[in-house]
Amino acid sequence: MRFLLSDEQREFGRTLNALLGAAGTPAAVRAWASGDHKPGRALWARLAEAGVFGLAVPEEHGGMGLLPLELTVAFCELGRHAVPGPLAETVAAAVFLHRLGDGAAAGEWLPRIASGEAVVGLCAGSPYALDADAADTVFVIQDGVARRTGRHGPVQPSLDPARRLSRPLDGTVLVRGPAVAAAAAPALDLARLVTAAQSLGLGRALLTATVDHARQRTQFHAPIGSFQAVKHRLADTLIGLEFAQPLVHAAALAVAAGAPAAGREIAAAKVAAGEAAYAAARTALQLHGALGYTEELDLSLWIRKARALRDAWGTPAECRARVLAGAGASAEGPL
Amino acid sequence: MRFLLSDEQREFGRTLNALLGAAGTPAAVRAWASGDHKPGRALWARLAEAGVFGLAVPEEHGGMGLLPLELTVAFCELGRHAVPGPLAETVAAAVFLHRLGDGAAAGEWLPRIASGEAVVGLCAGSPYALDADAADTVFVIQDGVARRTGRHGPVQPSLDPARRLSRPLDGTVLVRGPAVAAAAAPALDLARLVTAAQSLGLGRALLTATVDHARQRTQFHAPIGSFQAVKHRLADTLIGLEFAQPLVHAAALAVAAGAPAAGREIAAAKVAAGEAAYAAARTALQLHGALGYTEELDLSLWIRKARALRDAWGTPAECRARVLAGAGASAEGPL
Amino acid sequence: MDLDFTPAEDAFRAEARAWLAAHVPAAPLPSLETAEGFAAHREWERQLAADRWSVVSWPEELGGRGASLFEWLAFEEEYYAAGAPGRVGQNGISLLAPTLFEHGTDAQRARVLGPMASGEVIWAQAWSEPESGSDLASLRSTAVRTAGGWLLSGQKTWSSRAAFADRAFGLFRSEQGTARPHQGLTYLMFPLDAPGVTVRPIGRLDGKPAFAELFLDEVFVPDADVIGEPGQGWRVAMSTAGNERGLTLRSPGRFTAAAGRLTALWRSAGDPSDTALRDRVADAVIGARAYQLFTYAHASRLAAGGSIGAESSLNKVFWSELDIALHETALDLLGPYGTLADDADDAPGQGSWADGYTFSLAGPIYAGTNEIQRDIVAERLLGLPKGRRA
Amino acid sequence: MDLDFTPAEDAFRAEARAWLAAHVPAAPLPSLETAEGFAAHREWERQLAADRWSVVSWPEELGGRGASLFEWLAFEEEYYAAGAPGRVGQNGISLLAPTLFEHGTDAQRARVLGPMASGEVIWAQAWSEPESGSDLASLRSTAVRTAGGWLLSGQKTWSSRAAFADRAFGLFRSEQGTARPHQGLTYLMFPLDAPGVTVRPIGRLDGKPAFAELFLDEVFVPDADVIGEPGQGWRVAMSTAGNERGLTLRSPGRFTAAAGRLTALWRSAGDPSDTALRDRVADAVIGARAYQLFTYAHASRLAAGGSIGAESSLNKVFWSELDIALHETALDLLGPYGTLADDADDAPGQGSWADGYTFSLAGPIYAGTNEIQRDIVAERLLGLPKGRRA
Repeated sequence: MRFLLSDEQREFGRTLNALLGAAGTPAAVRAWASGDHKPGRALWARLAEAGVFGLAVPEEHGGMGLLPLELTVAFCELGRHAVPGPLAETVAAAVFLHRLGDGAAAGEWLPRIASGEAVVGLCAGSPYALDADAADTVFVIQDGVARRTGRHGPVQPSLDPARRLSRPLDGTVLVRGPAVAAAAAPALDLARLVTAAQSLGLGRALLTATVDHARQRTQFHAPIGSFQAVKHRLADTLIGLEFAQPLVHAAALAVAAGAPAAGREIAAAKVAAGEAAYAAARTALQLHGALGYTEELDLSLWIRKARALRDAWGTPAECRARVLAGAGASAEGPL
Repeated sequence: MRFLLSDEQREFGRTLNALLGAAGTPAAVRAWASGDHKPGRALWARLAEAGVFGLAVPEEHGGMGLLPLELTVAFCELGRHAVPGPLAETVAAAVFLHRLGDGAAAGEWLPRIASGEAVVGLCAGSPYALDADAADTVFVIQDGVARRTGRHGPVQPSLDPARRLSRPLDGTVLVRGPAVAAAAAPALDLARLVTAAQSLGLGRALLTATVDHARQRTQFHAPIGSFQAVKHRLADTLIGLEFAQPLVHAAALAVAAGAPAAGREIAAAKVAAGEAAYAAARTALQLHGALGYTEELDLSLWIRKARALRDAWGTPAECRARVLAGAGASAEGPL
Repeated sequence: MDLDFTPAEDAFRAEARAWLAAHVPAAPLPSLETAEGFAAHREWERQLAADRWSVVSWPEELGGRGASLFEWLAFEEEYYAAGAPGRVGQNGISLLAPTLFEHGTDAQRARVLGPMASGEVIWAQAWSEPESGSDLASLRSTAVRTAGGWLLSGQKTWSSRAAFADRAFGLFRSEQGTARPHQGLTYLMFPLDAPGVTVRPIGRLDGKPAFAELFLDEVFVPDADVIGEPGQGWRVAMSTAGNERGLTLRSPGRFTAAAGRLTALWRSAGDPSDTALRDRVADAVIGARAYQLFTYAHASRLAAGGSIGAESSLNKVFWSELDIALHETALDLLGPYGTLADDADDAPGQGSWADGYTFSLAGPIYAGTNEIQRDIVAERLLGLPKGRRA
Repeated sequence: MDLDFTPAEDAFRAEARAWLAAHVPAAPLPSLETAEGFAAHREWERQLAADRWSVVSWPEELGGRGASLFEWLAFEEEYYAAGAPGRVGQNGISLLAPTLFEHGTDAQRARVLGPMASGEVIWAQAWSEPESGSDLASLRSTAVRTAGGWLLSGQKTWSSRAAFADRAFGLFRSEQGTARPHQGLTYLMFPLDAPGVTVRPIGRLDGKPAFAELFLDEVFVPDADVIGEPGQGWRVAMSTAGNERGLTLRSPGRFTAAAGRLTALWRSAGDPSDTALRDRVADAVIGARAYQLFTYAHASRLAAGGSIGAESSLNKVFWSELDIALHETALDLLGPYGTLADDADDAPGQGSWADGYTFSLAGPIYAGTNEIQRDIVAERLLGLPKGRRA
């Protein structure tokens, strides 16, 4: 056993972190929220170049095969930088298309996903598609039917303005019947997994920013980070994130191995990472005080995203139910 | 509106507090836990003399009529001093007997309850009766049948050794049919109400003891009560108790007025008081450190009781369900 | 001990209820945090004032009804239950007015309170500064003596709704180098359109310009607009701060109404067998009832001649945490619709949950952070020793 | 990155599983906190040792199997899953032995470790003193130089199971008036039946004499029983303290087994539609899995030559809170049977929940309170400034 990221995986994360740190993502997020997707699409292209989307696309379509662990490494960085766009949706759509057995759709879209040309929406289990207005197409899974559409209703402003929600409209039927559910299951699991990874990165960024603030901000002639109540809240935030991280990695390994417990492992990771990141956002807001409550501070872009990610592709309640829906404990583990 | 205890009610509470403070209750609790009920029965007699049990007995049987508010005042003090015995059970049995319409049983037991001669058990909704081994008789309500018995199975040691649980056995049938349920409902509500009051007093005592300890105990050259983490935990404990108290009083008023919302008010009070006292016990244990974890410290008598009272006569889950089972909100209040 | 309103109080409540039923706009007003919405809310204040409902607890000669504390509580319950608009006049009415009643001159009261009650003049508070949040006494903005008055300079921030308000009130350092930071502060009122004032709106978490920064450059304020003695501003302000934390800013009616709406939402949209959500709804109901009763007890103590001090810190922590939990529960109940903003086409009709959620998140921060409140509870109510907090 | 055990590790696990299946007593042993139970548990240690299962990670020549960290983790998983008895030798094996391996002499190891592994000598720790809980460095018990050794005097407390144990180890002040309280302490071992030692059992919350006070009056200890250099006891002890908080004392197997038992209880006794309890059971499962995986990651880092420092404070807070939540959930699931003591006739069969609950409550207190751990996490892992804590 070596339950540690490899040097290559670490390096991949560092590269993405550096790329995104230099790319001015906050400006791209703000533009995205106002409906200007250009800077976000440019970022998307650079992420594709760095190999992010190819991690969900088979080699015959220009990708690297499905690499769940590398995907979680990448999505942790995407979350750390609050990158906008239907990121989880695009990689999940890639899995869906590959599994669906619709050669034409796969041939058309998978290479474009891998190359970053296509921004793809995915709508399942919710009335809304994320960022359909920015997407080249949206795949809709509903009532055992898979559709594809380019049309959507009006954008519904939500708590995270950089997540633009709308109802997909009409569309062409791709496949009907049990094949849809069979292809949807791994795709939705993957969406859940990478959303957990995204939460993790988001939470890390929130914690780092808040620790920095607590070291610098002075009240009552002392940095607020020297007050025990502040310290303990930050310590608890770190604990939440530190114990969520191995769940995310183990879930990715389970997916890669096709383990029967993969769905439960993913659900466990999603609960832990989603709640830890939401707690990190609450902590960030509280310890930044009124400053954290403004949209002017870039931190607000992170704070607003935490609750949406907590619920996306599986609310905590849904995921907890899933954790217990299965084989059960053995000496090797409780899942 | 004057939502404040009257001077007489306050004085009644103070009198009981003084009586119990001087009576060496911890020794009586320890004796009770070991099966020696003598000191506890002596205490019981003094409480009766002070008028506690008469508060649940009609005047024609030697009591003062049902005075729910005064009962909560009294039970708050009983909780504050961790008085052992089937206290809630005895007063609830009084209500049950009065409502049951069994003249013989009422005539036999109510005067003895008021005078403190009788320690009475009550078993309903649980396989166990509290302190049946100390009681003169136990009333059992089960499947629409009211029984009375003097026999019980072996005492089952539990987390609070001063609460001696056993299964009531056999017994004589008093009444069958719908009259039983009709009499049981207000009796069980009263048991729940006074248990909430008992929790409140228990929590207050735990908080006071812990604040005293935090002021005196020194570590790292400072009283631990000057550490912000300790302060905040104690502040939260106080907040829990302070907001539970008016719920207990309002519920007593609702019972006295025969208000339709009385059952919901009682349930709300029970959740709040039971959880606040349990939180106070957890705080007391944590801040006393290993000291709090010993049975030698009298505080252990309080700590052990908190969880049992939280669950007695309605767990938090049962009470929360009851809060929502009803008419619903109006401008005058949410219950 | 009782919880009974008198027949007169009941009549007062009934009159308020009837008036609200007849006047509360059927559709919600546009957001208070926009120019259009601000104007609409100002008009609503005028309507309230016209029928003497804007400041019910004030004396009749000042436009009120001389309502008792219990009548005021009943009015607030009715107000929130009716779903009436947010009070754009709130900062003036609940923060400045009590200070004027206690420390102002007759002339100030005569001049300021009428237009405040009618919504003609909307007040913003100007407490915080960039370096003075929790540690309010460390203020740096100055008031410098000049002929017939004072010149204010410096920067204020987190001034709620100052983007659209008319006037502001706050503390300024009028003496330098005092022994303690609380000394040498002066409480002043000033117009937001005066020469030297620059107002820069700040976007709230949800993008709405709910507060503003104020840059002051030698803004002249006449002596007539000093409240209390110069240099005594801290003492004067503390009565207002007490009000902000205590009874007036968050009346129980707000939470009883919200708990009622949550219960209705749960009955209509919730799954009754989902005990996890049921428990949270029940906790909101229990919390709102507890807060209402706690307030009744406090009001009874005040009516009996008692006073309230550090107890208001208990209030602050309790309602702010209740408010967040209540709104989080609503969002979870609403599922995919929970995060939709109030101006979304699909926004759930039963009240403005997303907006309320965002607003609730500010609760533990403003009017003294909950960390500070817990320190106060521990030190003043429990008698724990003061520490360095660190 | 992988989570795979090697074939050798799997074989090791299978061998352990088979041995445990054949040897774990069908009925639970009497409580470890009674004379009878203590003897029964000592006999169990002997049985473990006879087949070399008592100290699997020790070298073979000392009675172990030279098990790797991963083999040890697998063994612990199997041990707890099999419901095997509590380890009465635990204090010696997990606290004293690592110190001896690191700081002891060959002679000490040769003399002490064998009888420790076989259960012949059961060790108690003697860290705390009445005035030294969290602030361990403020110890007052003394070690005074005498011919050929030291005379120990003073009072130790919270010495787990010292009522029945044979020997103890702890820190004593051998120099007075040092510049810092951590200096001048010496790490010593001493027999509990020596002249001058008085052992007074202390009842735990549930009445069981789980720990004891030790009164020492000029107890002679030869130089051979000093571990490390005199005066360097703090440094020597810290490696043990790290062990207590870190990997060894609370192996993940304990929590994965408990979560498994809780899940089984929920499936058999729970109402599947009761989502409130379901969520708490799920959280216990998630928490146990997280703790297991976190430990695997740490073990991987150690196996790769890394080290673990303040990270063990993360562990301590996490497992202690998980343990309480898990047991509270079980008690709520069991309803009226939840609070029955393990020796009650009606006690629920599926494991000792009430006893485990009482035990769990001590988790946030011992081995460094969680308050101290959070300070450590904040200061050492997050780099927040040191404060006075007050």
